[in-house]
Amino acid sequence: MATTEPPEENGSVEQAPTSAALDRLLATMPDAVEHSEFQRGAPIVRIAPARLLEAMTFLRDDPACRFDLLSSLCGMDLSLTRTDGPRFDVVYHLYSVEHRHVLTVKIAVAEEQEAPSVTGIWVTANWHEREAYDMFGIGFAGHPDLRRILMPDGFDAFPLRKDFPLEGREKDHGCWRRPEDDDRYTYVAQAPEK
Amino acid sequence: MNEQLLRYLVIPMAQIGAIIGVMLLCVMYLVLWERKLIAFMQVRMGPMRVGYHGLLQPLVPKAADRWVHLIAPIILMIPALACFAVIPFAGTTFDIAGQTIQPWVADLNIGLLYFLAISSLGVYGLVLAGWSSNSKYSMLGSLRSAAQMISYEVPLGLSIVAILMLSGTASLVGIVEAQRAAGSWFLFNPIYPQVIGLFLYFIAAVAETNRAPFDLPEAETELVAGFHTEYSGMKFAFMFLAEYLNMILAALIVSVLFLGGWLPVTFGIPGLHGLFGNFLPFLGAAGAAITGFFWLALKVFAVLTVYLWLRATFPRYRYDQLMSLGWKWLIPLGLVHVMVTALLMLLRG
Amino acid sequence: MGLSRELQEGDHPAILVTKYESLFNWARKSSLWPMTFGLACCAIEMMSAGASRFDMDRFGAGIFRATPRQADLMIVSGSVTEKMAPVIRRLYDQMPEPKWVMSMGICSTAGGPFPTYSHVQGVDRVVPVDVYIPGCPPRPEALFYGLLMLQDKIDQMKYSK
Amino acid sequence: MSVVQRPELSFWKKIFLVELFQGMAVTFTHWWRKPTTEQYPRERPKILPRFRGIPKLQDHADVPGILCIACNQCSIICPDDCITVHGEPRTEGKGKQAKLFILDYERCCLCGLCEEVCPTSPVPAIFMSHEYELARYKRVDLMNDMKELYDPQPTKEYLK
Amino acid sequence: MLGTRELEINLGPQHPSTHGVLRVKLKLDGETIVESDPVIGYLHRGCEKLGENRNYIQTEVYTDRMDYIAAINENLVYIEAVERLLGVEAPPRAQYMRVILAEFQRIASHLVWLATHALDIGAMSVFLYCFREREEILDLIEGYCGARLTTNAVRTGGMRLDFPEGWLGSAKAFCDEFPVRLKEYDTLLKTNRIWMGRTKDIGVITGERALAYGLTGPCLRASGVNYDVRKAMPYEVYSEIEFDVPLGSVGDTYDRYLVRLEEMRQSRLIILQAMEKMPQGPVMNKVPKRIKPPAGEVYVVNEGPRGELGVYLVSDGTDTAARCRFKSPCFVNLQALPELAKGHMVADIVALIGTLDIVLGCIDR
Repeated sequence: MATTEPPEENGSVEQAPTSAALDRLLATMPDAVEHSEFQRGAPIVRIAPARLLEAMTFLRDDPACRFDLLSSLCGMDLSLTRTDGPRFDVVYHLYSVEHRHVLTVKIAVAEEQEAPSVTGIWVTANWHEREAYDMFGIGFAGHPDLRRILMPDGFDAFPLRKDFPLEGREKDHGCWRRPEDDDRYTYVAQAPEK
Repeated sequence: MNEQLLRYLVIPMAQIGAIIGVMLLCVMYLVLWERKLIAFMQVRMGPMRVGYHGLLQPLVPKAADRWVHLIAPIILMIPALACFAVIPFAGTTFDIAGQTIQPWVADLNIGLLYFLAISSLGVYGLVLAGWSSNSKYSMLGSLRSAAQMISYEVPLGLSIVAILMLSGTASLVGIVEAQRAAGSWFLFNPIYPQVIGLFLYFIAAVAETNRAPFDLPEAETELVAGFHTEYSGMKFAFMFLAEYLNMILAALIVSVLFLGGWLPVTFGIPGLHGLFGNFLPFLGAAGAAITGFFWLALKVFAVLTVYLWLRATFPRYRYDQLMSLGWKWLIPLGLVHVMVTALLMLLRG
Repeated sequence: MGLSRELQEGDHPAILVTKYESLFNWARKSSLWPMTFGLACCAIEMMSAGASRFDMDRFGAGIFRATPRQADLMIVSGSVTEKMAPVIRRLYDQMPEPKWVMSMGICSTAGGPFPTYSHVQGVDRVVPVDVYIPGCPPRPEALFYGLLMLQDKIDQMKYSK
Repeated sequence: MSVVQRPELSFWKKIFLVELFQGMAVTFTHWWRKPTTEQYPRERPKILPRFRGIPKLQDHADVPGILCIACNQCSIICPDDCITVHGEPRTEGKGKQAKLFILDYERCCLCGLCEEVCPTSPVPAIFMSHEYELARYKRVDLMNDMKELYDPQPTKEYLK
Repeated sequence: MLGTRELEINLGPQHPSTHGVLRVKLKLDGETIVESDPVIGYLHRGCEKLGENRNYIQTEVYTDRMDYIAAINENLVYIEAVERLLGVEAPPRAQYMRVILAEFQRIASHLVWLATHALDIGAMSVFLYCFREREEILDLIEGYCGARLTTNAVRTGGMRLDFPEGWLGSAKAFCDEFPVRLKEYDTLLKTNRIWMGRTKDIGVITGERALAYGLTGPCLRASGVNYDVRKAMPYEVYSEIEFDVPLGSVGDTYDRYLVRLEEMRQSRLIILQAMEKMPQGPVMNKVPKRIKPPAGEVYVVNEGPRGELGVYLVSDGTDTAARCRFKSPCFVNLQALPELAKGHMVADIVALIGTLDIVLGCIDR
């Protein structure tokens, strides 16, 4: 159900922010929107994962929205804060060159679930989704080429999850030195003795 | 017997030895000059710390490695050296200890053809090097190089045809003598100044020696180092030497064919015509030979400087652009040039 | 210059060997050919060091070779990641003997500000390093200082084979 | 907003290679220009006053004893965790002073945050010096304790 | 018996023209590129994970090292995100200072791009001339903040320090000298037939396709799409400064070259205007010593030299971000490489990698 919260007290904007695109989305497909709010003046909308592709196509093609640039797509691990709900969020930052407005779209994805891929709507989502998969292990249904992008192919964990240590595990750090590497040249610190 | 041994074995051997020695030294200092000159053009200093202003820099050898797949660099190196046999370094013979010394190893009457034939052999070295390295970069580099060298032989030959027509001989000594007889360098030939010929030859020679802006085979930013990507140590040194020897050779041929070889720089200017023919008159013929060598060296130096200057200035052609330049522009231009030369010779000569 | 210093100390017993060694060492140190091996931020400083203002060519180390087979100095300039480390090892193995390694910047020296899962905590886990240059990134002068130290080291090198 | 012009070569310029010769003229004029090279190590580079070299410790004449009060601010702010400070009661006056101060140059990224947070007056106890010549043959040599952080590093000077 | 086979070749990760540790898998038919697949991650250092483990002050240090050619722009966008989370603003003088420094950094970054791009195509002198000019800018940046590359110059709530004495004078002197140098580059490259032959009609991408690929910055504008964050969503004091956004018409490598050169000229004009308009006053506003923004999230974009730099910060009320996402323009721009390269020759791929102006630190983070 669509609910619009008032802007937060400590936001940097004085009057209530508005977003034509958000209003248009709420008017057209109110059942797809789970939640919407303004944070620091920027509209944020949470969409039901099942309706994501429909909503995104609408946002891109509707003349009042025309979000033709997917500025960023990223995953987010909420395992520490949202203990009862799905573990991940996928966050989409949209921008419209024509109308110069922005919109943040979010969907919630559980650990074993797959998010719908938006590569069919914006080509640029390809690598972003690969990165989200690489870093969080979020699967994307319908992605043409979902494999690791930043980490090596054989890596077996998802480093940006909150339970992965910053330093990595013991086995993540290899050693390539060979015994014959050492002392190949005798290095004399002082001038040669007479 | 002894006399013949001296004349046909010892003297040529000494000459060859001298040429190889001098040329290798030249290569070393050419590399230094390249680094220095380009540095100056790029407002920096270049090698400074080995000897006075870096003059000892080129003496520093590179470490040697095992001698496997050795043959390719040798095939590159030998033609480059062999071509020097026909180059006349000065005009007059002179005597040392009763023996008449010629300032060239051999004055073949087909000297120019010999040069063309031998220098094309080098391409086998490149292909072998690229193929034997078993690396894709090397392969691409050597294929490029082979195609490029074969394409540019044609304009090279065409620009030489005009010279052959003007001089009536294929002997390099004969060509310089013809310039002396004509009273000016072929570049400023009264019948038909060979400016286009020089231009053609120069471009083709730059391409033949794989120098910038035609240095595709070893285009560093694309193919790592081209056909010698997989070479190191002594073998790499051979390839490196061969490349620079070829540069010097091309500059020598330019000087001989177009710039009057050992003739003084002032040759052909009315009033200064006979000046500077011999700096060291007290040495007689030997003095004239040394003077001739000096002038030749000066011309070669100037031509090489232009080479390096090009390298410092221009971007690199792409492979297909290079080919289309060769086939679509230089070869037609060369043909027209030959015809115009023939026509003018017919009309004026 | 190592050579002249050796010549001044003329009363060395194994004079022939010493001269031979010092000549080779002098030759090697004066003509270090580094490999173009930019990894991260320090690579930009290394490029600056090769450019007009600092001009690494002055040290005879200006010819950056693109292929490891023609280089004898590897300047590991910048972050070495676990994904990159095997590549570095292979390139090092491809370099001809004698070869030297300089670790430029704290990222390659010890992992620097990145104590993370994907970062190698010191390139000496991968290849033997001759000179460490800290700094983030080191100024080109600091790189030259390291280069001079490496030249010193080569100067005093003895042949074990 | 404006659309950039795409120049085309005119016919005569094409034939006579005008732009190539212009380009060669540019490199030729540079040939005679004074090189901009700084001849390190013969010439020392001009170090700007705000240059952030390696961090060091200092004392001040107005403050008796060790200036550092072992407040640990620098080791907290340091993004690389390269500073370790242990304190002891001050020998003169009250408060604390540093007993042990270890700075690991092999991790220090010269960000300057430690100097910014240092609360001592009139000068910060830890400051970014103007030294940059700090290459070592061994990693161990890059760990510095308090004594080495005060004294100038025993670096070899190359002057020629 | 005889057959043709596609040649597979690996460009990099150690390759002189990949500007770092990029690897491109190429499938060649002769010298024509059939398929290309960039492999990245060789410089993945875990900056985003560090952003979630270090506090807001420390994370700025890491932003220096991501886009290491344009550190100030990267600093700026991060600090703006923190400021917006915190609800503070920099004083006017600091905002002008940020604009001046960011534009200097943009010029320096474009100079590095021009230098490496020209070197890839073989013009060696341009590389060294560009680096000479860049040294002058680096001297200015070093004179302000003390480091050449990793600046760490911007602070939450303003700038750390004011410009030192005489700084504005030398900045002015550089701006006066700069057009002459740009003219030299034009002589060497702009009308050079080899340069035109190597760049014209190479890697053409239409505006529509560029937007779908998410290209930003000069790569997008060369395709004729007018999107510059400085104009579209003005931050700092860009709304008070007059400047022009150059656009291309064809969208090839040559257009991207022209657009970037024109941007350098515009940046110079911005610097001159900002120096004129800059008011006196404090450079730092009062901010708490420990930065603990209230819970919430913010996505801030800036116009970096390579395109739209973005930072997505989620705060959970502590002094460490819950999510710190850096959106890098190079990452997105590089994605278009396979489309740009298709059907061109292998020599063009270096020109294309050059024209996208990638920084591997920014891509892999």
